[in-house]
Amino acid sequence: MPAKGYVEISIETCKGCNLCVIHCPTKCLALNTSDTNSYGLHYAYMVDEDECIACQNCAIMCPDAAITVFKKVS
Amino acid sequence: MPAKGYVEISIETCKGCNLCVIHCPTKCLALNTSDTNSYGLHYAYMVDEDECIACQNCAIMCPDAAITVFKKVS
Amino acid sequence: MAETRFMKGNEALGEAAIRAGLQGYFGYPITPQSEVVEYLALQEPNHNYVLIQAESELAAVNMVYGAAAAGARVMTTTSSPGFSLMQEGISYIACSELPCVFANIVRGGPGLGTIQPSQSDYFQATKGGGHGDYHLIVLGPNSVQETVDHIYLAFELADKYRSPVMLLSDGAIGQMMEKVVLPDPIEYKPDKPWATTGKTPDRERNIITSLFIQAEIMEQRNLKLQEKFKKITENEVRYEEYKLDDVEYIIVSFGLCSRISKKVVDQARESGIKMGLFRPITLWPFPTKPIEELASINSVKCFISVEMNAGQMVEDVKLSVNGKKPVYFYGRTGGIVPTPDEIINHIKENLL
Amino acid sequence: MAETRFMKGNEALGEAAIRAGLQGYFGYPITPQSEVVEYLALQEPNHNYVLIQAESELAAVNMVYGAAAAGARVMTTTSSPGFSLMQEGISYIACSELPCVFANIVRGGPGLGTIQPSQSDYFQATKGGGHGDYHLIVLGPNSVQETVDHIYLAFELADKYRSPVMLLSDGAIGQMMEKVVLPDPIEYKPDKPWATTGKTPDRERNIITSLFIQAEIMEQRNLKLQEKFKKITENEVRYEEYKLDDVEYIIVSFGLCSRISKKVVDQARESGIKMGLFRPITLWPFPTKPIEELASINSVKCFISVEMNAGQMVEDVKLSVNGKKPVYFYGRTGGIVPTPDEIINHIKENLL
Amino acid sequence: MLQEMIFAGFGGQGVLSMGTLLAYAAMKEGKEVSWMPSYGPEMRGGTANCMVNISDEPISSPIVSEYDVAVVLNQPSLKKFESRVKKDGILIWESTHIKEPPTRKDITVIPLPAVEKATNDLKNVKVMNMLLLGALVKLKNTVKKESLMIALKDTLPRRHHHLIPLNEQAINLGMSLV
Amino acid sequence: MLQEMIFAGFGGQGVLSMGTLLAYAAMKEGKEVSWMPSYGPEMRGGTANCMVNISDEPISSPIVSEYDVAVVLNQPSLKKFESRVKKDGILIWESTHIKEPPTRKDITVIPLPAVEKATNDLKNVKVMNMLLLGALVKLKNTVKKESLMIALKDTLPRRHHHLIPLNEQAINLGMSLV
Amino acid sequence: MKPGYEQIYKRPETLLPKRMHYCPGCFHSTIHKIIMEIVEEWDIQDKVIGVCPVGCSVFAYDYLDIDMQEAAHGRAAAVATGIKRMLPDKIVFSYQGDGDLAAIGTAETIHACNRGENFTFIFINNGIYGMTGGQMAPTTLEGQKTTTSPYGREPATTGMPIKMSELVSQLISVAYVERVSCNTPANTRKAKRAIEKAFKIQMKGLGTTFIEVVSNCPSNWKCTPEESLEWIKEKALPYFPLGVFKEPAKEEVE
Amino acid sequence: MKPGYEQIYKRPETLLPKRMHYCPGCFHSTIHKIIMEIVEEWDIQDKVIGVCPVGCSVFAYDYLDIDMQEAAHGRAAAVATGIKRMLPDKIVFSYQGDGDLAAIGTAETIHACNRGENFTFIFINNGIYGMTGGQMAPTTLEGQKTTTSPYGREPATTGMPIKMSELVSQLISVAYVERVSCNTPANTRKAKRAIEKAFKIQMKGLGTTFIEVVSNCPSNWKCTPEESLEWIKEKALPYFPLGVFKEPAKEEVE
Ligand SMILES: Cc1ncc(C[n+]2csc(CCOP(=O)(O)OP(=O)(O)O)c2C)c(N)n1
Ligand SMILES: Cc1ncc(C[n+]2csc(CCOP(=O)(O)OP(=O)(O)O)c2C)c(N)n1
Ligand code: SF4
Ligand code: SF4
Ligand code: SF4
Ligand code: SF4
Ligand code: SF4
Ligand code: SF4
Ligand SMILES: [Mg+2]
Ligand SMILES: [Mg+2]
Repeated sequence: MPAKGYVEISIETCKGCNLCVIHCPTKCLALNTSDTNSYGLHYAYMVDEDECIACQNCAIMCPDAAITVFKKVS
Repeated sequence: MPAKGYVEISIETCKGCNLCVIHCPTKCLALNTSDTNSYGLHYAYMVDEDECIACQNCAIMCPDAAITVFKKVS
Repeated sequence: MAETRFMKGNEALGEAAIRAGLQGYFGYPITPQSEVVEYLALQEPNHNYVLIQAESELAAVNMVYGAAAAGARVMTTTSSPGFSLMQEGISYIACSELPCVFANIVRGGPGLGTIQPSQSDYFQATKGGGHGDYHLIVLGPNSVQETVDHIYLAFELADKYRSPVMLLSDGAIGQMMEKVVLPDPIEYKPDKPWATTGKTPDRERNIITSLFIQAEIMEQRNLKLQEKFKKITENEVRYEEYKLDDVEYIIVSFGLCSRISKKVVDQARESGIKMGLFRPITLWPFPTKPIEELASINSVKCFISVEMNAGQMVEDVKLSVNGKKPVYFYGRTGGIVPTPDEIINHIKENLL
Repeated sequence: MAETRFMKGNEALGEAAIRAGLQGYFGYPITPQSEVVEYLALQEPNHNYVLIQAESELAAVNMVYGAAAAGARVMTTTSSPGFSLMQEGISYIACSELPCVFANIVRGGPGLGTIQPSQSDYFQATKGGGHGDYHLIVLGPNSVQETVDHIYLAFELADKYRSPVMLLSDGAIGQMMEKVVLPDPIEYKPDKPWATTGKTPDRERNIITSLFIQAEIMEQRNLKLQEKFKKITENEVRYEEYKLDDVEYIIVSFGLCSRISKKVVDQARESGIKMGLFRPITLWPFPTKPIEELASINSVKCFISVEMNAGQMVEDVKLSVNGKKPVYFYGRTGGIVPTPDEIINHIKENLL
Repeated sequence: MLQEMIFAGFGGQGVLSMGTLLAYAAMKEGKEVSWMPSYGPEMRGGTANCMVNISDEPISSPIVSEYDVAVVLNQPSLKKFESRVKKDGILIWESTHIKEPPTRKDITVIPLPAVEKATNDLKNVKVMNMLLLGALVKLKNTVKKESLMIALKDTLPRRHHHLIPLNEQAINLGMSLV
Repeated sequence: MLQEMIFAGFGGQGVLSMGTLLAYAAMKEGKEVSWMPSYGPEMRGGTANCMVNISDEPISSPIVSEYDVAVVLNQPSLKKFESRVKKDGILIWESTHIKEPPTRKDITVIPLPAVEKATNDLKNVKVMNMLLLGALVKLKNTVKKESLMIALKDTLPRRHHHLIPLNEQAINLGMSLV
Repeated sequence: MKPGYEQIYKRPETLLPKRMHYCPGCFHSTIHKIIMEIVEEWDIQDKVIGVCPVGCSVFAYDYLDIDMQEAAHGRAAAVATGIKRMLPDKIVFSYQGDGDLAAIGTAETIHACNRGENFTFIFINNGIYGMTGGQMAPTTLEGQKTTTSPYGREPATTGMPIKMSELVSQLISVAYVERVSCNTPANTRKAKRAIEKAFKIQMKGLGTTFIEVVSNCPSNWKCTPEESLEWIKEKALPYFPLGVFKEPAKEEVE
Repeated sequence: MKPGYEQIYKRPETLLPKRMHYCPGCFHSTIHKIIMEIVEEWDIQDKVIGVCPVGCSVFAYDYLDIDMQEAAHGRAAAVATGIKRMLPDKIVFSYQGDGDLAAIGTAETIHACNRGENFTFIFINNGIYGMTGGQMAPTTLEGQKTTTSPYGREPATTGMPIKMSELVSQLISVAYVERVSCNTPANTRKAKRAIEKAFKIQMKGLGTTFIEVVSNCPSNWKCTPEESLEWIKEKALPYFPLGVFKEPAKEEVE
């Protein structure tokens, strides 16, 4: 079953603050600890594409507006 | 019967504000409307020497500390 | 319409500002300036300006900063201690290049000092009392009439150069009544595309700032300012010459003091002394060149800067004369206005 | 005991003040000065001074005013915009003749500007940023070491003349680390019979004020101040001369800039140009006479004032030279520190 | 010709308006004028004064320390300004209230019981300042009486215009007394 | 001889302490030194740098715009400072993280995988700055290694003194790699 | 003195035998007198240091026979802070008008209070700028006419009168706040007791003490002193109620 | 966009596509974003004028695509007053840190509020001077370590943290005061609603609107963004409780 939603995170805008990660109710986000953006920061990405419920928590918490949220059209 | 008290008012210190006059419970003070001190002000004086009860109201109200109050030794 | 009245300097200042299209006044009472805000408070119902009695001069100058950025024709007035409190704000305004008008109705300092007239804020006004390299255009009226004329001029120059302009007046000019011809009111229509009036789709956002965190960019802003100052220096120097033909002794004097010096000149001329008066009207830009030229005239023996302070403008006179002739100073401080007699006696005893 | 350390200018300033007997410090954070208050906060438990992080520079300078009146050895430090906010208070302190020490760790202005080092507050410091006729004694350290030495000197001069004394330093000197020898701590015992410490039966009450409402009396206060300024001018001028024998080109430069100019001189000398450096150490009183004497030397061709501003001290150089020789200016603004190369190139291209 | 004058008394005695009227009248006659009040908290002390200069030429300083004419309405002002009247100048003083008369011999001293006259003859002590002004104008010919009347009309608020006749009477009375 | 150097990288990479150590060591050797950090809110951006000047003569300016040596620890710093290395100067760059290498040919360019080496060989990435410092000292002979050790002891807070051996190892390793 | 009588009230000697420059009936004089009565009665002339504001009371030091300093307009609280921190054993007070304390000096007032600076504010609230000739103060009443509110204070553009006692009572480190007046003998007695209490609390080091005096300005209110008392009673006190807004527990003070 | 999905949350376009200089996790960014969401959703770019303080958000104008002015430290309220009085039909806000609004700018804050200046304060209370590197602010918590309170804030000498929302609520002409935070998604939503409400009240001309955001400063608190949320919850909010302190009657707003 396709996920209810998904998010896009701008790698260069992300500062790796982790606030999205800790506020995702379905734990589908994580910081990429093995890579950095050009500012030397570990950016966030979707670790689990299937669990997103498009709740927007991550985007609302993202200080830097790095996250776009998409929701399945019902 | 000698009065319970009396007051002395420094003519040059007095500014004729009338605050002592209106607060004397026995109405024994007045401004001297026919004379002024060297600042051109009508100073206060005792109009009725017999009524003073040494309550100090006049002195307490006198902003300029122009009034000394004396009380009969009992 | 132009109109003749018998008015206090401070009230005339207020009236002139109204006629020159004042849209916002922000000030705080202080002797000997308070009549400006009082007059404006009284006239407020008949006009469209906004008047705020601010909680302090600090607030007032920053309200001016905001209102000027919003594109309005705005002013504040104060006297010496209050003007000191405005220095940070003035530095911001100068750097942000905002047109507005200040008047300092000077009283004798330093500190709380006295409320009598003085010229002891000349340095502060002309060299920059605030931090950083900047200048205000500084006008030095010497009468109620000139107060009025300078207010018009000040608003005009402020807009022309996007620069704060100030009147360096004093307590006597502010407090005294004289005859004054009030010019016609101006229908003021701001034309300030840079103002923060709300970003419309047809333009980029407007930003008013004095912050340029990178030194290289800050230097660019400074160079731009210096360029402007140069232009102002080239175009806006104003001064008055009085009996300078065949002159030997030149008094340099501004503001109230210049009126007294005029009398000194008259008296000196009567007793055969070839004296004349040079009066800077713009204190910044200072009339350096005209003085330099006077200094090059052979017959000229010396300059005497007469001021109501301990010797401030005399430095600008010296810088202009540049060693070509001796430059002397006579002054009174603390709010004392010198008399023509004492000046002429001083000159006779010491300099002739 | 004297002690050698590798320290930041701002921290060394704080340490020097402690060793010089600091009793009260009142300040407000601002880059590039904040390390002074931070250092003092860190050291506070080990010493007896009072430290208040004030709500503003305005409050800070007025706390200094109060604490100095109470007879204590007190200081405040800030950077340019903060120093502008202190101008009213400084004018009060100068007029009330209270000993205390200020330091302005200058950044590039005007306005909020930049936080990089600058010398653009020279006019404000030396001509009087506040209202009225007054002067501060102004010291211009050019290294971390001299920052320390000048703090000692400042407190001493402040007491000697009952006058505020200031250090006009800059962001680079404040931020950089250098080797510094810290002098021995002083056991400071104030001897200030005029201080407001509570009226004891053996003396009249002490009043600290700058208010003299009658012009005649205010003039007396001014004359007293001017008398003092004269004495200071006679006794306290300090400067450094570098390679001035047989000199033709004299750079005048203070503070950080003087170090760069020294290198310029060395390079010039290497290429056979007879250049030397004159460094004012007291910016007020300005070393007018020594410069005047240099200007009278035949071989001297010109002066070049090199500053980190748009041209301020150059006026004092001109006033000293008084037309005897040409005076040129080279400067960078907005926080840019000129390089020796650019200076020497400028001189070679324009002045030789 | 320059006339340098001072008007001094207690606050409330109308010294500032005397000066204003005179200066305004002179201005109407085409003269150069300046009017300079004492200002600031010294007024708290209860005294007030204004300096009025009238001339055919532009006025140099509005503040002068010696006067051709001094009109003093109370003792402190007399004390303060008597010595500042120029030699051969005129000192007009209100003699109902001032108890210690001036002593200088090198000036013309004019006592005028303006308070008494205003109270008794005009039934209004307030116009005693106009009496003194009348006297001054008579003595010095500074302005024409008509100009003073114009000045009264122009400077008095409308609601006080009914007092103009009384003021005129006072001026006349003052003129008649010297 | 004057050496003008810059150390630049992200905040937290230890660039300021590299500079401090070096300057302190030089001071202990009797040299004239200055150390000048970048300061203010630009640090918010996450980069930090310090300029260190070491000389036998008094230092003129602590702020210079061209360097004999640049030690850069990240890409932005490389971008910013590569062009400012003097002709024939030295550019040492951390090559584990920096992906786009320098391109200049008129300077000596020294890549050093300090992060990798520190992580793998010393099991502590934090001392990678000491590795770079070791390399620099080896290449330029700015100070003796012993002086660096004294500097470490004098400037490290006591509670970190147990790390001195590790730091020494790192310095040694750095020296051995160039 | 007449025989058979004793003196029971006299001008304190610490109030110098000089005519004060204040207008007739002005409470500035009253408060000066009260403070000096305390200084005399407590014999603390050597302990008390005062700070004058800029305002009509700028010359207070001419009359009070104690060490005093004249502060810049609005900065008396900062000046008092400087003094008190240097001389913690002294009793320091700042004496300030409403323009001084509640307009230009607001930041210094609030922050001295917030830090709990251990001195006493004596705040003379007469709803006007007395010294400069009667301009509107932050405490000018709604509709009140002043030279800068010639048509009456208009809350829509100038706000409502600020209640400083209520405001500073909010600040935790403030120990004691009372609003008093001198419009009646009883209130004047209370005013004196309030200042005494403030000094006591200050000596205990309990925090900032703040006494607001609802005062008058017959000259600029353009009324007689008598009428000024009416105004206080009818207009001022309903808006600025008297009373204690904050005080330490009794045990702490005694 | 993947097929079958719609975009439901995106960066507002009025927030310029630039990397903000704020540290990772700093709420300054969050509040910028929220304000620009409102500007975009309400389509009021031409109506809104902002005033930046001196503080970390001094560069706000680099990111917000509206007309803006940079005020002197502490004077944003005065600047906003100047703008709003000249352009009464615009929506004006000042954006200020705790050093700016509650220390150096106290007088301007209190008096703009007291006059009921009709603009919106957005007050970012992070209990520290962020920009200058972590000095104590008036709102620093008791015992909190900063570079100028290296042993923890000591109430005996520095007082207790000042509660600005509570304080300005006392002022009659202030229309709306709410304290919010961005430490959870729910609170962040509330923060946005509060600013919306403030703008609405401002447009109605009902008086001063004041939104305090309990914010963070991971860099100077020396913790991770995540830990900063903990600190807010455990330490800051108990002292600075969230909620509405004052608001107009509902009918007035709608
Ligand atoms: C910086 C500065 N601004 C303004 C003034 C002018 N000034 C002197 S006293 C005063 C206000 C006086 O009012 P208040 O504080 O209420 O005292 P009051 O005279 O009513 O007792 C003002 C505005 C000044 N001296 N300094
Ligand atoms: C007059 C003046 N004083 C001091 C400063 C230095 N300064 C810049 S920002 C700031 C405080 C910043 O703290 P805050 O207002 O809380 O904002 P934050 O950075 O925490 O968001 C200070 C003291 C200045 N720029 N101007
Ligand atoms: S929208 Fe909700 S579920 Fe999806 S990633 Fe964001 S927080 Fe997680
Ligand atoms: S909240 Fe935003 S900035 Fe922070 S890690 Fe997530 S995407 Fe990156
Ligand atoms: S003491 Fe009492 S009774 Fe006697 S005069 Fe005074 S007020 Fe009147
Ligand atoms: S209260 Fe004092 S000043 Fe007033 S009239 Fe009575 S004695 Fe005179
Ligand atoms: S002006 Fe007002 S406050 Fe000042 S002394 Fe007179 S009555 Fe008192
Ligand atoms: S220093 Fe603090 S307030 Fe400033 S951007 Fe960084 S986290 Fe935010
Ligand atoms: Mg008042
Ligand atoms: Mg903050």
